Formats: sequence, structure tokens, C-alpha cells
Amino acid sequence: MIRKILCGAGAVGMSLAASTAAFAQEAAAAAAPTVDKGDTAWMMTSTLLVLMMILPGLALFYGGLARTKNMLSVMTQVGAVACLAMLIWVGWGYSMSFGNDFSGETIKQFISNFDKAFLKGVTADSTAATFSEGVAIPEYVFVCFQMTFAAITVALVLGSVVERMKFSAVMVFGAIWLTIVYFPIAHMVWASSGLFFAMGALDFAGGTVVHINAGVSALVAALMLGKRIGYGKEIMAPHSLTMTGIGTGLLWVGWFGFNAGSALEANGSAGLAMMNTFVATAAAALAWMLAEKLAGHKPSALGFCSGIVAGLVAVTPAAGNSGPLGAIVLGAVAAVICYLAVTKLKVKLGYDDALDAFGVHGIGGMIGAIGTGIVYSSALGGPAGEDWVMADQLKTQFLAVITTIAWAAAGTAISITVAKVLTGLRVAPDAEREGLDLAEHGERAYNY
Amino acid sequence: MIRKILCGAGAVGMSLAASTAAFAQEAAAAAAPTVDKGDTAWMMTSTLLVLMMILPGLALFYGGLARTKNMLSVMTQVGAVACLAMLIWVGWGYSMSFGNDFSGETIKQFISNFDKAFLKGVTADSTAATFSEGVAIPEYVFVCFQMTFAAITVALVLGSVVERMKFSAVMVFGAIWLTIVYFPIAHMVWASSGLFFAMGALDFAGGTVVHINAGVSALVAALMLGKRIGYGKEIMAPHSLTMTGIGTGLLWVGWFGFNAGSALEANGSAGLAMMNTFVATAAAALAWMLAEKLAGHKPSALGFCSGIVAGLVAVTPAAGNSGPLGAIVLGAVAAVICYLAVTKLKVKLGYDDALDAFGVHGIGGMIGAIGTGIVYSSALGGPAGEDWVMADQLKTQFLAVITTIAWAAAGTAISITVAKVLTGLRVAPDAEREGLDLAEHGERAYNY
Amino acid sequence: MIRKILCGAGAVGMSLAASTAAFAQEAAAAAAPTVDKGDTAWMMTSTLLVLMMILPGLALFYGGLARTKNMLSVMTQVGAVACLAMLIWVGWGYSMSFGNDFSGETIKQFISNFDKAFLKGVTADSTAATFSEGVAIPEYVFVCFQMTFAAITVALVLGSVVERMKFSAVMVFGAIWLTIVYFPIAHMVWASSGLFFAMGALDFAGGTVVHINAGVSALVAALMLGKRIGYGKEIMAPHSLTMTGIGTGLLWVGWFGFNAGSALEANGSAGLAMMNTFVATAAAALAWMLAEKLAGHKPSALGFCSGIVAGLVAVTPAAGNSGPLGAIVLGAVAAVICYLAVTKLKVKLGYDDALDAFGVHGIGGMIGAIGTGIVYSSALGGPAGEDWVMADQLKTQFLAVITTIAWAAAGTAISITVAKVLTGLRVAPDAEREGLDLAEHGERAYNY
Amino acid sequence: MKFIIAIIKPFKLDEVRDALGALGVAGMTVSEVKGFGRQKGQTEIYRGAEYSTNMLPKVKLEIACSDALAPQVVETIQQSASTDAIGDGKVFVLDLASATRIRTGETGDTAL
Amino acid sequence: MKFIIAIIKPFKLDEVRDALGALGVAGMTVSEVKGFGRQKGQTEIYRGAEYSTNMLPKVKLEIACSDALAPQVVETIQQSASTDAIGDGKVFVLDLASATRIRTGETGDTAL
Amino acid sequence: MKFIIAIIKPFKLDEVRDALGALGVAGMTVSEVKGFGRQKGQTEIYRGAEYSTNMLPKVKLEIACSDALAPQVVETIQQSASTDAIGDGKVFVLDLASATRIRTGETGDTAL
Ligand SMILES: Nc1ncnc2c1ncn2[C@@H]1O[C@H](COP(=O)(O)OP(=O)(O)O)[C@@H](O)[C@H]1O
Ligand SMILES: Nc1ncnc2c1ncn2[C@@H]1O[C@H](COP(=O)(O)OP(=O)(O)O)[C@@H](O)[C@H]1O
Ligand SMILES: Nc1ncnc2c1ncn2[C@@H]1O[C@H](COP(=O)(O)OP(=O)(O)O)[C@@H](O)[C@H]1O
Repeated sequence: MIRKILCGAGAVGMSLAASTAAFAQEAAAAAAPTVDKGDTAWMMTSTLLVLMMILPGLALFYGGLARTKNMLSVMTQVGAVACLAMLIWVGWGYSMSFGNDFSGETIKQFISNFDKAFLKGVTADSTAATFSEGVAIPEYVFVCFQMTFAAITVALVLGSVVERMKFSAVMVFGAIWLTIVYFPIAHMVWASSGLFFAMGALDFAGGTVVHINAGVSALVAALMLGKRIGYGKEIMAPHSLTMTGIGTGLLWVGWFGFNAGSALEANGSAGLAMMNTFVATAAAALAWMLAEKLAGHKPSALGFCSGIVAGLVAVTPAAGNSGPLGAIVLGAVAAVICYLAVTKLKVKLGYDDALDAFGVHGIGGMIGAIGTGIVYSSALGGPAGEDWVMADQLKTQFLAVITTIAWAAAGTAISITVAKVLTGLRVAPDAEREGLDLAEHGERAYNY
Repeated sequence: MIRKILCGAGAVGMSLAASTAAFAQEAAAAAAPTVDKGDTAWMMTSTLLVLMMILPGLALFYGGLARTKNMLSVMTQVGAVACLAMLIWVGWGYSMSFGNDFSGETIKQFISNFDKAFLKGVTADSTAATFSEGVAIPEYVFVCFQMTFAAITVALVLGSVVERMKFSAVMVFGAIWLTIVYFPIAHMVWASSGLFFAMGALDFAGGTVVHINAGVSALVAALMLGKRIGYGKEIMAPHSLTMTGIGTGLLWVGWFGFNAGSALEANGSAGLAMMNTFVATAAAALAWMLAEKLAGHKPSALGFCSGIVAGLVAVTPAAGNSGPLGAIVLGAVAAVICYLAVTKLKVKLGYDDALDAFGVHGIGGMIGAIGTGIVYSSALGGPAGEDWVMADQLKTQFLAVITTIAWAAAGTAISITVAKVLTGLRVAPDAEREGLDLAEHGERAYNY
Repeated sequence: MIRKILCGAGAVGMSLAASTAAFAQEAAAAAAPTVDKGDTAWMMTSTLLVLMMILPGLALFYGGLARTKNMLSVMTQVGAVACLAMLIWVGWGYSMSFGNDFSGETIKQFISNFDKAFLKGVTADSTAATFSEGVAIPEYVFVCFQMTFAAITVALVLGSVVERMKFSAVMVFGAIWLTIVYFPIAHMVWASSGLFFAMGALDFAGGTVVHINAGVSALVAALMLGKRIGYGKEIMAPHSLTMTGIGTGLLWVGWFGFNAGSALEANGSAGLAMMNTFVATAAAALAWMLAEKLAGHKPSALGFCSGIVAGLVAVTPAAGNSGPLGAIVLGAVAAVICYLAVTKLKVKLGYDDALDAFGVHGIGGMIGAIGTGIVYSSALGGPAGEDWVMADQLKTQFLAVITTIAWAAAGTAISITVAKVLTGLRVAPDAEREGLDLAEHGERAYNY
Repeated sequence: MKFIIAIIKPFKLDEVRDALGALGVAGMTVSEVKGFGRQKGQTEIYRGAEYSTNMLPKVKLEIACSDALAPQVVETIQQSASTDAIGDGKVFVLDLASATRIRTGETGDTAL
Repeated sequence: MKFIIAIIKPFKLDEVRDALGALGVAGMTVSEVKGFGRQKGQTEIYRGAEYSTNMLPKVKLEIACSDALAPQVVETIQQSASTDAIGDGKVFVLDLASATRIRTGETGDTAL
Repeated sequence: MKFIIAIIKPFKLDEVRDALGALGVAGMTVSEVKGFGRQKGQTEIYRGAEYSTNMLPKVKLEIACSDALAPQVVETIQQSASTDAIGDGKVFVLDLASATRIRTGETGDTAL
């Protein structure tokens, strides 16, 4: 279930029509793929589900984990960077990710060209192909759907750097990071000319593009930014797990836009992705709580929430690439490993990933990407064919993961450095102590 | 608008094909029902709406009504038992409720067999029938849709026992209760071989299965568990009606997945169910506030919220079985009676149904089930045919209600007893006083 | 993309069939327009999105901006007036707005007749036309969709009068205002016999009907009600910007029901409206924060939220009438002007528009309505044809705006006056000081 | 020195603070409290459960001042906080043995 | 007059207030505080970060009363607030130099 | 005995508590308050409405201790809470007439 390159069918039709009559006929056929309104309805719904994941979803999930004095800062950073991503997406992001191929053989594996910058040529009538021959959706809908992916990914990165990074630095970082990290990786994974696509890497809904990418970038950013003042000494308990709980619920609901939406059609494949997104997540939530219990602690509400997210992350690349039982196992395994990452690894390595963007999205994403290469097997109920070889697939998955990690790390280092030069990156210690709400935004979240 | 038995058309086709050629042809036709993407889109949307009712909807609605010290406990119990229900649904629930018939004439009225345990035979291509001849939806979508019903129903039961029941007891109770109470009743109501279905009981979206069932079980559980320490003496005011308000809004929005989704298609019947779900609820909200006013009190925000839920509960069995004016009356009547149940009956009988799961879901569900037998009448704008006899229908409705009550009460008594033996059921008094958040989960909901 | 008059196709067929045989055949064809389930699915989803804008969306957005002691009052007023609107809509609102024409030439420009009162003649099989020849949706779905518009508009008005207006006054005001202000203006804009419709005014999703209307009414109501006690002296900071933030997110998500739903189909036009609703909003959010920065202040979280809403308001009439770049500019301009209205104009004129219903919806709506006459131009990427003349369009837009302002102002003056006579309008000073939660509803929002 | 504790109605806080500021009181410490006294509270009802706690939201001021200033402080609070309605609150005066400014270590009247 | 400060367990508040009411104590001021003492708190863990602050929620009562009533008030609190478990709290008595009722300006015992 | 009231900056709480613990102070009661003094607060702006309340979040400590320990307690607080910046707060000392442990009924120094 690998995504094909998608393009405005109108434009394609036209350019082809110019060559030969025979071709022209074929092109005419190709130029008029069926647009099913059921697909369109589902893809618009999915797009909104992903928006709801960002606002209010992620803003609450992250905001609730922060301290009271930084609540608004977290919500505003998440929201504003998402807005910025939307504008940039329209500006050059869509073109760089899903535009037309560069003529250079190498470069076209990494980005597409700028012909579609500012959505040039996209109209209410142009369409984007789906995975089924001759079935398309309105291109605007596809642009919107993919736009929300870009927006949430950059917002996810912020999880590790909140409570100390300047608002202006966030905006500068976001603009650069999207351009040099997100758009290329989205192209590599989802465009037919893209590097990973050509390799045959499996990634149903963006485990690599979104989660490994965001998680690794978050880790690098956190390391470059340094720890929060008082980290490890003061109490930094979540100021409202109620908000985190609401956020968790909205993330789960919204994630179906992500996963079942990535089928691009309202069909049985979307149904399978939905099924898996339910059970992997349910298994992960309970598995995390069980892990806490086995570690001698109480099964916690935050553990429940963390498990939900870990399961969602892990099942993202596998959503349409697994059977339900495979998904359950994948979710449970991811939850346990993320639990260890967050409670043991982080403590040992001593970095301050404030809201565990790396521990959950990074680690969970890797488990998911590798795991997809396993649960894809028909022996485990996955949709792989007879002649599929797990070892080969795993090699491919592994390669895609490694490349993503390297690319994200390098790109983040650059983006953070530029943000530091331009803005100073981190707020003054007094501002950090007082809280970014007052210091950066001049407001308090609560005036009870 | 009674639901037919639903099954993977592929499987049906195959078994039939074995008998005769003539049959085989028919079967081939039957084996390829149309799957409309519009239906699929709507059913996936409906499924997510029901998920949103659970998390964050019900978790907030219930959580807001609890005291601060139990907020996380309520949210986690709701969430975790829903996750458990999802896994069990995939394991044996779907098969027991909507699987193939047992060969025994009696038993097949109560449950179906275990052929589909662990979703055996369900694929991205198998389908489930709808109410329209030859129209189907992907089976995975149907499995998911029904799964959310099971998940929310068991979560609803918890409303009466929060603030004192152990987390482990909740999980044990949930697993047993689903198996011996929910799956059989779902089968009885919705499978064509089911007891109530055969009787011709009307239940559009699960008034019996979900609300009477959950409400009665909640009452029995509350009685077996005993009152909260300090009940009737200490102030137990809702800790955040704001959260309850958010929950109410999400429940209303999500309930359309329940009610309009139960049409199984995106058609005029769904439109009617939507219409009724709007107006019955609006009428109920205002009626509850009016009842407060008439009783000499102030019309309250919690009254508004309670009215919303009472109206939604009452209109559930009637959603596609009534005209809008009938629905308005039904909603208003249910609100007033639930108001009396919650403010007078509960006080008189002295049980501690903490969040009024019985008073609203149980009582409201009964009004709805009986009322559906009235508003169905074409004289009142309902869709009944000419030769429909109200008295007969009412007898059927009544029988279904009584049977459900008895079954739910007995099953709950068993489930709670087992949970007591295995876990002790109730937290220690000190833990109850300190709050289940700290005592059971080691966290606080708020650290302002 | 102007909305045509919509009516039960069955009824149309019948009346036409009476005239001639030739006509009868045509009518028969017209009487059976295609109902696409994809459209139905999308329109049901859109309807729910608008409901979610009201509850919990607007209730939280407004409630968070109020003081703690009035939180429940705000939520309850918003919710209860919306419920009232739903019942009135079914009673006479739908008929007055979208019923059959009066025979009088003048009156039919302002309202339609009462034939469809209490939804007479509407069935699960009747349909409502869309913009595409021969394409229809179930009439119940159209009734529901439009119902949510009426419900949110009257709730929006309350933004200026909260924290001091009696609950009973709100209900009386709501009933009258809907009848004499909202239904006529909805008819004028959206019915083919309506005044503005005939003029050719552009209003894709209700900028005039909803936002100018609500904003101007809010201003008049605030002036008639007078300022809150302590206004300008005491601290009246928002009690929970977190709630306002959640509300903002839900408003944005829900607004796509408004805007993309107003295409009435799941097609490319809906996709365009979606695109514009994303980017205009994103641009507005950042523009408002930038305006704060340029004015020498800190870019604020409330500024972000206000920008979101201002952008949504402005893009409402333009959603399907603009290209994405035009929408970006429109959103940004609206945000800056609303910023000035809220921070400078309000202070200068000295009225107490508590939650800035006029400053954001009124002003933003006007910018949007006029701006739509500009961005419609194909030169700016809009969908206007060759022979379209901007000056003419602007004149039309201007006229529609002026008429709406006058009508809304006069109707509000009448409605508030009646409410004053019947209920006293404003709570007693002591009640205002204590907070309307306790005084009017007998509850507290929070009992931590 | 004296340590003055005043319980007042919340909406009177700004007025009292302004009046004390005019008197030259440089600092004070404010907290939210619940008061229990003659004033009756609103009855709250939640689904039939009635609570009339008589616990009303009040604001507590704590002001350290010199002996000389104390009588004026008390009087100023009494006048500016009064609404002539039940529940206006109380002013309590305690003796203050010593006062220290943390920043400088100064003690006595100059620390205030 | 005396100014009595009592720190008690939150769930004992109603009992103590009733007992004091029976004694004729007409008013008091209540606030939520955190107590630090011998009683150990629950450990809270959030994703591996452990906090055992030993800061426990308590309720503080402030009661002004006549010298005569003071001993009984102290005893009543001590008895009604006791659970015989660690962390039950303390009662402190300070001398009160003066008391004024804001509404009327009355001072002394009649102001209480 | 003495009753010591200290107003400090919130982020200094842990440090002060540790220092007092080292001194042998077994218990204290902590509350969140708002302080009004020389230190200026951030201006808050909400849609053009500007508030600069000068009310800053502070933490109040209440510590009962023996007369002997009191000077050390004051000094320890003064030193550990100081940041040398305006707004560091105050330490007030009042005489404490009596102290009772609720659990046991013990009074005097042993009750602390
Ligand atoms: N004896 C007391 N000790 C401490 N605080 C008191 C006492 N009596 C009253 N208060 C405080 O003063 C407030 C006002 O008292 P109340 O009796 O209601 O009215 P009034 O001050 O007009 O007599 C109470 O809410 C309480 O906070
Ligand atoms: N020296 C003190 N000064 C002020 N408050 C104290 C002091 N010691 C204890 N407290 C308060 O009394 C509460 C109970 O004290 P603790 O030592 O836990 O138990 P017990 O009162 O049974 O000895 C503490 O939580 C704190 O609020
Ligand atoms: N006279 C006073 N009475 C009671 N509390 C005071 C008084 N003066 C100051 N405070 C408290 O001490 C805090 C710090 O005082 P401030 O004047 O800002 O700085 P500093 O302590 O450095 O002189 C204030 O916020 C307030 O809580």
C-alpha cells in the first residue's frame, strides 16, 4: 500500500496531449479519472481530523504536561508554528514534496521542483491520483490533507524544547526545518521518484516522515538547547493531566484521519487501517500501565495517555500493512519499549526532553518502522504476497530509518543554529523562572 | 428500520456456492453487494464520533462531576475499560454478537458462535450488509463501528461506582460483564436470529443494549459496592462543571455517530435520525431546566447538561423510528422523568449512584424504549405502516425492556462478585479519603 | 457560487405535474435528482462540525474569556439559546427562510411563507437541491445543516452581553431576534427570491447572515444593556485562556463545516473553500500577533486566538469565491483591522462589548463581505468570469452590508426592548458582583 | 510594630489597596480564603444534592506596619472595605516582635 | 482576645466546624495550605520523574475569640480534629491586640 | 515560643525548606499568596485591556518554633531565600502563646 506520485491530472493531460494522437487519447482517459464524492468526503473529514490533532489536540496534550506558567506558551508555539507551516506549504512546501520531478536524476530523489510554488496550476477541477487506477480526489483536498501532516510534524518537535525556547526562535526554526528537513523526507517517502519509495520502504501514514523525523529532531534540539533551569531538582509535575487527557482523546480520534485517511479512499483498506489504529492503541495503553505495574509502580493516568500515543505512533507505518493481531502485538511492544526509553534511558543519558517527544515519537516511530517490516508478513496476518521476503524488507526499512535519522539530525542542527544566531534561541533565566506566559506573551493562562 | 444480521459476504458466498449451481449464481450476485464509498465514509466518521464520545467525551462528563481527588481515576477507568473492551471485541465479542449462528435453536437466540473469534475470515474485502438490499459496507468498518458501542457501554456503567472502586476491580468486572451481559444482549437485539429481533422490538441505535443495560448494571453495581464515605454528609459538588460541559458537548456531537450512524448508510434515514437527535435533545435540555424552575429552584448548568444526555438517551431507540415532533415530546418527557429520578427517587431509595448512570441512562433508556413504541405511530408522524398496532408493539417493547433488566441485573451481580473475590472490589477507606488519583495511580490531576 | 433556492423536490414535482404533460415529464426528471451518498455523508459531517462549534466550541471560547464567577452562565446561555433556536427552526424558522414563496412580490424578497412550518411535508425521501443541476441532498440533512447556522448565530450575539444579562432575558431575546432578524436575512441572502440573492451579492457561507448580523446585533445589545459594573476599573482578565484556546481550536475545525459544507457537495469547490479556510486563518493568526508586536506589545496567546477567529470570519463569504493567495491577504488584513477595532476603537467609543463580538465578528464580517468583492477577481486568482466588473460587485456587496446593518440594528433594538419589558433584562448589581453562576444558576463552575 | 490581618469582600480589594497606598503603606500580602460567619451563602444544588455551606469567598490582607501607623491602617481598612452589609469582614491587630527584609537583612520598621 | 490558628486534615473540616458552632464560635476564616511535618506523603511519579514532597494538603482555620473562650476552642478543635494518626495537625494560640468589625466599626469582643 | 511568618519567592521554597530541615525544623505550613510591595509586576494585556497589578505570586511559610531556635530560623530563611533582588520578601516574628499537637494533645515546645 505504497503511495504513488500524485499530480494535477489536468496538467498531465495537457502536456501529454501535445505529443501524439494515440497518446492524446490515452491521456484523455488518464486526464479524466473518476472522482468519487465518497472519497472526497472522507478525505476532507480526514484532513479536519488531523487539524483537530494539532489544535486543540497536541496543544492540550503538550500544554497539560507543562507547568502552569508555560501553558499559553506551549499552546501558542504549537498553534503558531502550525499556521506558519500552512503558509509555507502553500508557498513552496507542496511543490517541493509533491510537485513535478527535477530533471536531475539524483536531486529528484530528494525533492521535486518549484513549478507548483504558490499552488500554481492547482484549481478546483484539478485532481490528485489515489492508489487505485483511475480513481482520484480533488487536488485541493490532497493539498490540504498533506498540509496538515507538515503542520503537525513541526509542532511535534517542539515537545522537547518548550518552557525555555523563545517564541521567535520557534518560528525561525520552524521555517527552516520544514524546508530542509520535512519537505525532502516527505518527498523521499511518498513521491514515486523519492528515494525511499524507490527502495520499497513501507510507510503507510508517515511513521518515518512524521514520527522518527520529529522525534530525532526533538532530541537534537533538546541537546542543543540545554536543560531547563531546575531540571532534576525542582518539581516539574504536569500542571493539568486533565488537559493532557483531553489532548490524548483528541489525538486518538484525530489520528484516524492520519492513518485511515492515508488510504486516500473510503474503502476496505481504510477500514483495515482504522481497525489496526483502534487495537494497536488499546493494546499499547494497557501495556504501558502493565509495564508500570511490573516495574513496581502504580499504573498511572499519564501512563495510559503515553501508551495511547506510543501505540498510535507505532501503528502509523503499519496501519494498512498489518492484520489486527499483528497490530496488537506491535502496539504492546512499542509501549513497553517507549516506557523504558522515557523512564530509564532518558534518566541515564540525562538530556531534558521536556515532554518526551523523542522517547515517544522517536523511539515509537522506529519500533513501528522496523515492526512494519515484520507484521507485513502474511504469516502474521499481514497483506504481504507469497514471494515477499522479510529479511529484504527489514533491510529496506532499516535503511530508511537510518537515513531519516541522519537527515533529521543534520537538518535540525542547522536550523537550530540559524535560529540561535537570529534570535538568541533561549529566554533569559529570569524569564524562564517567571514562566514564558508572562515573559513572552504578557498573559496568564488562569485567573481564577 | 430494524437491523438485519450482518456477515462477511465473502464467506456467505462461498458456503452457498457449494450447494447447487442455481444457488451459486444467486450467491454470486449476493456475494457482490455494492459498497458505496459515501456509506463507507459516513460509517467511518460515525465510528470516530462514538470514539470521541468515550475519550474525551464521557471521561470529561464523568470526570467533571467527580471530586478533584478522583478526576484521573475516573478518566483512566473510563479509558482503560474501553481499551479492554476493544481487545475483547476483536477476541470474541464480535463473534459472539455478530458471528455465525449456533446450530442450537435456543442458544442461537442469545449468542452466535465463535467462528469469527479473533476476526477470523474478516479481510479488507469482506463486507457486512446494511438495511438496503444489495448494499454493504466493508466488514472492518462494521466491526469497528460496533466495537465502539461495546466500549462506551461498559464505560457508562462505571458512572455509579467511581470514587471508590478499585482500578483492578474495574478491569475484571469489565471483562466478565462484556462477555456475559453485553455481547448476548447485543446479539438478541441486532442479530436476525436474536431473541428481541425476532420479537420485532424496535431499537434504532441501542437504547436497550446500551442505555437500559448500562443503567441497570450501574444500579446493581452501586448497591453491591455501597455508598461513598461521607455520602450525604460531606460536600460532593462536581469539581469542574466546565469539564462536564465540554463532555456534554462532545457527547452530543458524538451521539450522531451512534444514532445517524446506526442507519448504516448515508441516506435519508440517517438524515431523519440526525434531525430527531437534534430536536429531542434540545427539547430535553430546556425541559430539564424548566422542571428545575417549576420545582422552585434555579435552572442550572448541570440541569442543562443532564437534560442533553437524558434527551440523547431517550431518542436513541427512536432516532429513525419517529418524526421530529414525536422526538421533541419524547425528549421533553424523558428529561422531566429523569429529573425526578435523579432528585427525588435516588434520595428516597438512598443508593449512591455517584454520577447518576442509572437515573439518566437507565430511566431515560426505559422511557425511550417504551416511548419508541408510541412515537413510531404514523398518527404521531412516525414511520409505522397502516397495519401497525401500537398495543402489540408496546407489549414487545416492554418485554424486551424487562428481559434486558433481568439479564443485566443478574449478569452484573455475577461480574461484581467475581471482581470482589479476585481484587477486593473497593479501595481502603484511607485511600478513598485521600482520593483514588494518588492512592491508585500515584498522581494528581492538577498541579497549579 | 451563489446558493439557489432549495426545496423538497417531491413538492416541486407535484405542483409542476399539474400544468402540462410536457412539463410533467420534465418535472418527473427534475423530481428525481441524484442524491449522492458522498454528498450526504459530507453534509452530515459538516452539520456536526457546526454543532461542535457551538458546543463545546463557542461555549468554551466565550466562557474562557469570562470571569470564573460567570463561566457556567456563559456556557449555559450559549447552549440553551442554541437549543431554543433548534426548536424554533423546526417550528417556523426553516419555513420562513427556505419555505415556499409568498405570492406578494415584495414580501417574498424578505421571507418565505409558513407552508413548511413544523417541517410539514418534509420526509426521509424529500430532497433539497444543491448548486449542481440535478444533484440533491436529503432535505432533512439540509434542514439540520441550516439549523446549526441559526443556532450559532444567535449564540454569537451573546458575546457582548454576558456577565450581566439575565438568563430569562436571553431566551426571550433569542426567540424574537431569530424571528425578526435572522430568518429574514437568511432568506434575503440564500433564497433565490431573496433581496440580496437577486442583487447578486456574494456570500459563500454566511458572512452577512451570520457575522455582520451577529456582530452588529451584539453592539446594539451591549449599548442598550450598559457596561458591566467595574468595567475599566477592576481586573476582568479572562479566567482561563486554556479554555479559550480549546474553543479556538474547535471553532477552527468546526468552521470547515460552515465553509466547505456550504458547497453542499463533496467536490472541488468544497476543496477550494477548505483550502482558503486554512490559509486565510493561518495568515490572520500570525498577522494579529505581528500587529501586537508592531504596536509595541508582546505577541499574545489571546491575540493568536483572536486572529484565528477574525480570519475565519473574514474568509466565510469568500471561501469558495477566492483563490488561496487572495484568501491569505484577506485574512491578514481582517486580522489587523479587527486588532485595531478591539484595542483602539472600543476603548475610544467606550462601549462594553464584553467578549468582542462586534469587534471580531462585526468588523471582520464587513471586511470579509467587502473583500470578497475584491478577491473574487480572476486577476487575484478568484473564480470571477471575464465580464465581471469589480466596481459593480463592490456596490452590491456594500449595499448588502448596509442593509444588513440597518436591519440587524433595528431588529435587535426591538428584541432587547421586549426582553426588558418581560424580564427586566439585567441582573441586580449584587447578583452581578457575586457572579451569574451562583446568582442565576445556583452553582459554581469549579470546586477544586 | 503591628501585624494587621484583615478579612474583606473580594471586590473591595482594589479600593482598600488604593486607600492604604495613599496612607503610605508600601506593601502587603494577600490571600484567598473562605469566610464563615453571620453572612449566609447562596445555596448550591447539584442534581438534587443541596449544599449551603455558609463558606463565602473572602480576601485576607496581612500588613506589617509601625505602631504609629497601625490605628490609621485599621481605620482606613474599616472605612474603605465597608459596604454596610453583613459579611464585610474584620480587622485583627497582633503585636509583631520583629521584621526582617530578606534582600538586605534590615530589621525593624525600615524592613517594612 | 486570642487569635487561634489551627492546621487540620481537610476531611475533618466539617466536624470541627460543627463542634465549634456548638460551642458558640460565630465565625472563622478558612484557607487551604500545604503542610510539612512528620507525616509522609504519597510518592507521585510522572513518566519516571519521582516526587515525594511530603507537602500534604491541610486546612488552616483562623479564629479570633475572647480570652475566656480560648481554652475551650483549643480543646474542641483538638478533640474533633483528631484521628489518632500522624499528621493530624496543630493548634497555635496568639495574643490578639484588637479586633474591629468592618461593617459597624465595633471593636473588642463584640466585634467577633 | 515564636510564630514565624516568612514571605518568599516561590522558586526559593525548596532551598529554604532544605536549609530549615538541616537546622532541625521539623514542620511548617506553606501557602500560596500574592505579594504587593516595591517589586513591579509584568504588565498583562488582554485585547487592549492592560493590567499591571503589582500583585506577584509569593509563598508564605508559617513556622512555630521555640524561642531559642527562632533567631536561627530567621537568619536561615533570610540567607537561603535571598537573591539580592527586589521582592525577595520578609520574615515576621510573632509571640506564640501556646501550641498543641492535635493527635496527642501535647502542648508547648514538644508539640512542634
Ligand atoms: N471569630 C472570627 N475569627 C476569624 N474570622 C472571623 C471571625 N468571625 C468572622 N470572621 C471572618 O469575617 C467574615 C465576615 O463575618 P460575618 O460574621 O459574616 O459578618 P460581619 O463581619 O459583618 O459580622 C467571615 O466570613 C470570616 O471570614
Ligand atoms: N513547627 C510547625 N510550624 C507550623 N506548622 C507546623 C509545624 N509542625 C507541623 N506543622 C503543621 O502541622 C501538620 C502536621 O504535622 P505532622 O508533623 O505531620 O504531624 P503531627 O501533627 O501529628 O505531629 C503539618 O503538615 C504542618 O502543616
Ligand atoms: N508591610 C508589609 N506587610 C506584609 N507583607 C509585606 C509588606 N511589605 C512587603 N510585604 C511582602 O513582601 C514581598 C516583597 O516585598 P517588596 O517590597 O516587593 O520587596 P523587598 O522585600 O525586597 O523589600 C511583597 O510582595 C509582600 O508579599
